[in-house]
Amino acid sequence: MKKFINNVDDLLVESLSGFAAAHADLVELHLEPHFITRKNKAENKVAIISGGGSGHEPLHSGYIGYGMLDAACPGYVFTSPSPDQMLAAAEAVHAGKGVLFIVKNYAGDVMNFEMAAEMLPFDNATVLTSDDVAVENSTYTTGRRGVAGTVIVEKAVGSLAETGADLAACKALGDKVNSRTASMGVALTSCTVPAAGRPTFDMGELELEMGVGIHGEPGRRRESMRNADAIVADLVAAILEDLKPARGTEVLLLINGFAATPLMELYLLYNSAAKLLQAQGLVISRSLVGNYTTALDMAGASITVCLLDDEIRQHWDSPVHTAALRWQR
Amino acid sequence: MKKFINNVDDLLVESLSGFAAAHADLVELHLEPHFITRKNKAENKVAIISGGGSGHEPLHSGYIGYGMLDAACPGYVFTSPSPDQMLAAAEAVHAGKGVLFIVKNYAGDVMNFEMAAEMLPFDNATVLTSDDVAVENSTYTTGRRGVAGTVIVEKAVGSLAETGADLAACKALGDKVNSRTASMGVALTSCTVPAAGRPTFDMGELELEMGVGIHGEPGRRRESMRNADAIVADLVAAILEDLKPARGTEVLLLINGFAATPLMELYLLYNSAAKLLQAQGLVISRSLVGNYTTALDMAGASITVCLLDDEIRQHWDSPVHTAALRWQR
Amino acid sequence: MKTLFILEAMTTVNQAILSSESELESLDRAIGDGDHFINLKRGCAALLAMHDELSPLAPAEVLQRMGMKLLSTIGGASGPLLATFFMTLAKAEKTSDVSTLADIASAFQASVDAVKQRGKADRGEKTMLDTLIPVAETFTQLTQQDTDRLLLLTALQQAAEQGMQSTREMIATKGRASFLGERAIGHIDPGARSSQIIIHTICELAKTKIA
Amino acid sequence: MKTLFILEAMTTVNQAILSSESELESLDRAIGDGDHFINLKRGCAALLAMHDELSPLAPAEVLQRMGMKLLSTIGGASGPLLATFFMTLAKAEKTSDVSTLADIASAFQASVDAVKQRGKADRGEKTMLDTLIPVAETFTQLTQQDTDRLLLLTALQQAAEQGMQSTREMIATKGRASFLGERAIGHIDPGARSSQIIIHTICELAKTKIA
Ligand SMILES: Nc1ncnc2c1ncn2[C@@H]1O[C@H](COP(=O)(O)OP(=O)(O)O)[C@@H](O)[C@H]1O
Ligand SMILES: Nc1ncnc2c1ncn2[C@@H]1O[C@H](COP(=O)(O)OP(=O)(O)O)[C@@H](O)[C@H]1O
Ligand SMILES: [Mg+2]
Ligand SMILES: [Mg+2]
Ligand SMILES: [Mg+2]
Ligand SMILES: [Mg+2]
Repeated sequence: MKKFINNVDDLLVESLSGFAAAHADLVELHLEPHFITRKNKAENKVAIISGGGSGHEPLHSGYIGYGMLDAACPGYVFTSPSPDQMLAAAEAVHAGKGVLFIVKNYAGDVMNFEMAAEMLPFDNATVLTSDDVAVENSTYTTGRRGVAGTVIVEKAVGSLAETGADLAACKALGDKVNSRTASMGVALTSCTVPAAGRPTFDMGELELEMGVGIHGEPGRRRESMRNADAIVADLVAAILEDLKPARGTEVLLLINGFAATPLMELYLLYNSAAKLLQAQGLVISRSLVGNYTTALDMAGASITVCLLDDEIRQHWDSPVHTAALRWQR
Repeated sequence: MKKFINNVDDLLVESLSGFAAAHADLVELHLEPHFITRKNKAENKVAIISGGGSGHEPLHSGYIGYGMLDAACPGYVFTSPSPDQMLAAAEAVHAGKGVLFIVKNYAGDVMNFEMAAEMLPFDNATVLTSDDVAVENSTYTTGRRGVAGTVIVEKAVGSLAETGADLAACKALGDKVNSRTASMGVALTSCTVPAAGRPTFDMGELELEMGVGIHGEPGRRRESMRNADAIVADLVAAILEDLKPARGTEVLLLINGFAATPLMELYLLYNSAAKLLQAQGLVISRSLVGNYTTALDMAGASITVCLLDDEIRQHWDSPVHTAALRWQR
Repeated sequence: MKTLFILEAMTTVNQAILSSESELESLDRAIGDGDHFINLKRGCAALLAMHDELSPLAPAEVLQRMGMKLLSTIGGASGPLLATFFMTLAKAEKTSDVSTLADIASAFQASVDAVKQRGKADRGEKTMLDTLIPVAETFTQLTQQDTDRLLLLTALQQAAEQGMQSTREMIATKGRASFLGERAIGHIDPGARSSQIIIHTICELAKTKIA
Repeated sequence: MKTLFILEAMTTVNQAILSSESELESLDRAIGDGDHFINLKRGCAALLAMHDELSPLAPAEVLQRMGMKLLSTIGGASGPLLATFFMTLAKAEKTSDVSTLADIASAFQASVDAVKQRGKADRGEKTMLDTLIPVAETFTQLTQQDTDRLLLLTALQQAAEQGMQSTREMIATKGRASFLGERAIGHIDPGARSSQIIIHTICELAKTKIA
């Protein structure tokens, strides 16, 4: 394992410190418990708080700021944060209209946020994101994982909250975006959890993992390496099978890198995916390409499609000013 | 080599097509010869054109748009573009005030841009970027390489051009920023040129290449892997030895990823570098952290310091709207 | 339960967990995300650091503080579950005097029930509950039958071992491994294994106190 | 020079370059960026595709179009340099009748001089010029002495070989390898090697025409 670290135990705090210093105009770092807040406390709005294990940067801290999150609670690498973090963050950013937690659907995150929610002295609600269609959503499972679609949920909900909408409305929009969003990923290499010091899974030089999770969880199947168009065709097919969009539907297409895949390849994937969506009669009216929900140092990428409507498009387009997403401001 | 490609020969055009499609609001792609232009042709300003071998994305295409470049000429992977591309791009974007080429200092880029400049029927000038202090700038060499500092040059010059400044002023600002900017990089892995199919250099599991170039050119020395603070100390020392800034100088600190290094590690590097600069009495007033000048799929990073003055700071802060850098718009 | 025993158990369990590093790590790498050992290690270290603070306190307070500490240091899925376990034990200690073996068995059962609730999970879902539930059942049964202490402790260890082993052939329907479907078969659940290690270690310690 | 011979040389050189793939690639990987072979291959392929378009044309026009094509297809450092070489040859063909060996030698010398100018480089800087300059000198000398054709061609091949080999011990002061300082020592320059291959191949072809 070769990484830019000093020692594994200090990695998280040193990285958070660097983040906070580089974006001192936007965010403030609090330690023990660890959480990051928006610099200028917003008034009279629902406080939007997310969090989860670290290693997915810029998720979530990179989305703190005007039009998106009020706070984020980073856990250790791939480990859900603990309730004391959420409680302290909520205490710091609540602004009289309650707290909305945006939580990726993993047992650990769900339970920790749930315990925080139970202890919280403010009105609160939770949006669980579950866009990963690699997981067959049969009744006996925990349900699907939340992956890169979470960014779209956070953007939309953050935008609505900025208008002064109430907690119920924010929760409703979050649930709606989540239900209209589907993702699936593929890994070309494993990631390496710093504390573990070696790759989470073994992968042959000519293999890929179809449907991989953002923690390096095995996916639907291990396959032989194929060309990009063939890989994209499978991902898009799984996504469309889930969303079943009508021809003419307007969509947002997000090509998300897991960290180690060059932009050049991500744009090639975009090219390939866009053609397939257009062939299905879909209209790609918004796009995002880059590393937005990563998996430590994994080479790989995911495709996310979100079915837009006027409301979601408007909240996607609205001004945002965070470390990782910024426009109109 | 595992990459998301269909076949090596189509990689560039497919990737450019994806880029152009994903940013159809910003750019337009032209093929044979290949170049990319800003969507809405600017009027009455110096046309700013850059270009170079591909594999450094988002450099340069990602910087096309308001406040930065008017066009970019992408060569094949790590291969300078050819003069016909520059001629066609200049023809497309010139707007009556001449053309400024921003060229990274490599023999190939210099000669191809030079031949284009000789053939060009418009007023033109060239800014050569040469910020890489890994190269000892002795008189008998080609001079230093242009690396991530190029982004700062492009941002500043693009901003000035937007004000209607003339060619000489744009060239002068570009040269000034370049002279006040120094960078040095380190590789943890080699990159793999797609057409070559295997790593450009061999690197042991516990080695690093100090002073590596963005094409995987060997650097100052091969070393044993060390902790991040020690690596950063060497990079910062080389940069400061070159710039020799007075205490109290205001600087921009850019931590640039070569593609495969996670944001989490880049922020850790930022943390480490910022402390060292502050210990030298420097004031870090602007920051940028991310993959801005990459080296295909290399794991590694570079540090860039630019000595700000009022003029450069103002042109850094001014509105910009490109695929990869965007603020205030 | 005595504070002294709890603290001694804490130290021994820490050692047992530390010496299972590679096994726990590879179990969670196989069907999870590889951090289960690190999570436990962090939790144990935080508990150990509290040793002097805890030693003068009553058992209920000790267990409550341990639970809160685990809640704020482990994170992940195992954090809230183990914390819930300790905090429920603490509640039992607080409300009634947990002194007989039967008292301990019923406090244990209540704690396992709380974990079931928190995790919305039950036996057969390939989690730590596959270790904990059979242990709780055996505990209750054998204390009702007034079994010899040594036999009881050995029976608890066996129940934990069997429960843990039973996860090997299961499909997971809770936790991270549930995303794997059939591919989880053949691997023991990391949480089931760590719970079994903890129970085994505490029983061994208890055996040395029988004399 | 005859168009027929130029086109034949083009085909043979293409084959020679293709069969040096791994060598050229590893030379440029060692002290450059690994793309020299690919660049040449792309240029050669573009030339071959022009074969039918070129065959009816006069040599000057053929060389000029080849130069322009190389300029727009090779890119990198070698693109403008090789293009400059061809375009200068074309100029010589155009301005005077290049028929005697001495004519060819002086056109060759002019082309090498143009490359020196374009690259702001000279002998001893570890570039293709270390192959080209000695060849030009030998060419001029031996044609002045009216040497036997076969001996001349062999001497050119030797000059190219020696020039190419001489780059091995040089520090580079031009091109990408100049960034390496001492570390470039021990490696032959890729451009010097490819130029040598081209010259060697053309001389071999010319030998078959002597009969
Ligand atoms: N809903 C649940 N109920 C009971 N136990 C669970 C549940 N979800 C997960 N677990 C247990 O937690 C263990 C994983 O813990 P850990 O690796 O520390 O957290 P994470 O899965 O968040 O990385 C699993 O092996 C399983 O035994
Ligand atoms: N200034 C120069 N003058 C002459 N030849 C040069 C010069 N710079 C580079 N070269 C030649 O070009 C070769 C490299 O070509 P190539 O790999 O195709 O381009 P690049 O270096 O841009 O990747 C070098 O090996 C060297 O022989
Ligand atoms: Mg985890
Ligand atoms: Mg090159
Ligand atoms: Mg785990
Ligand atoms: Mg090269």
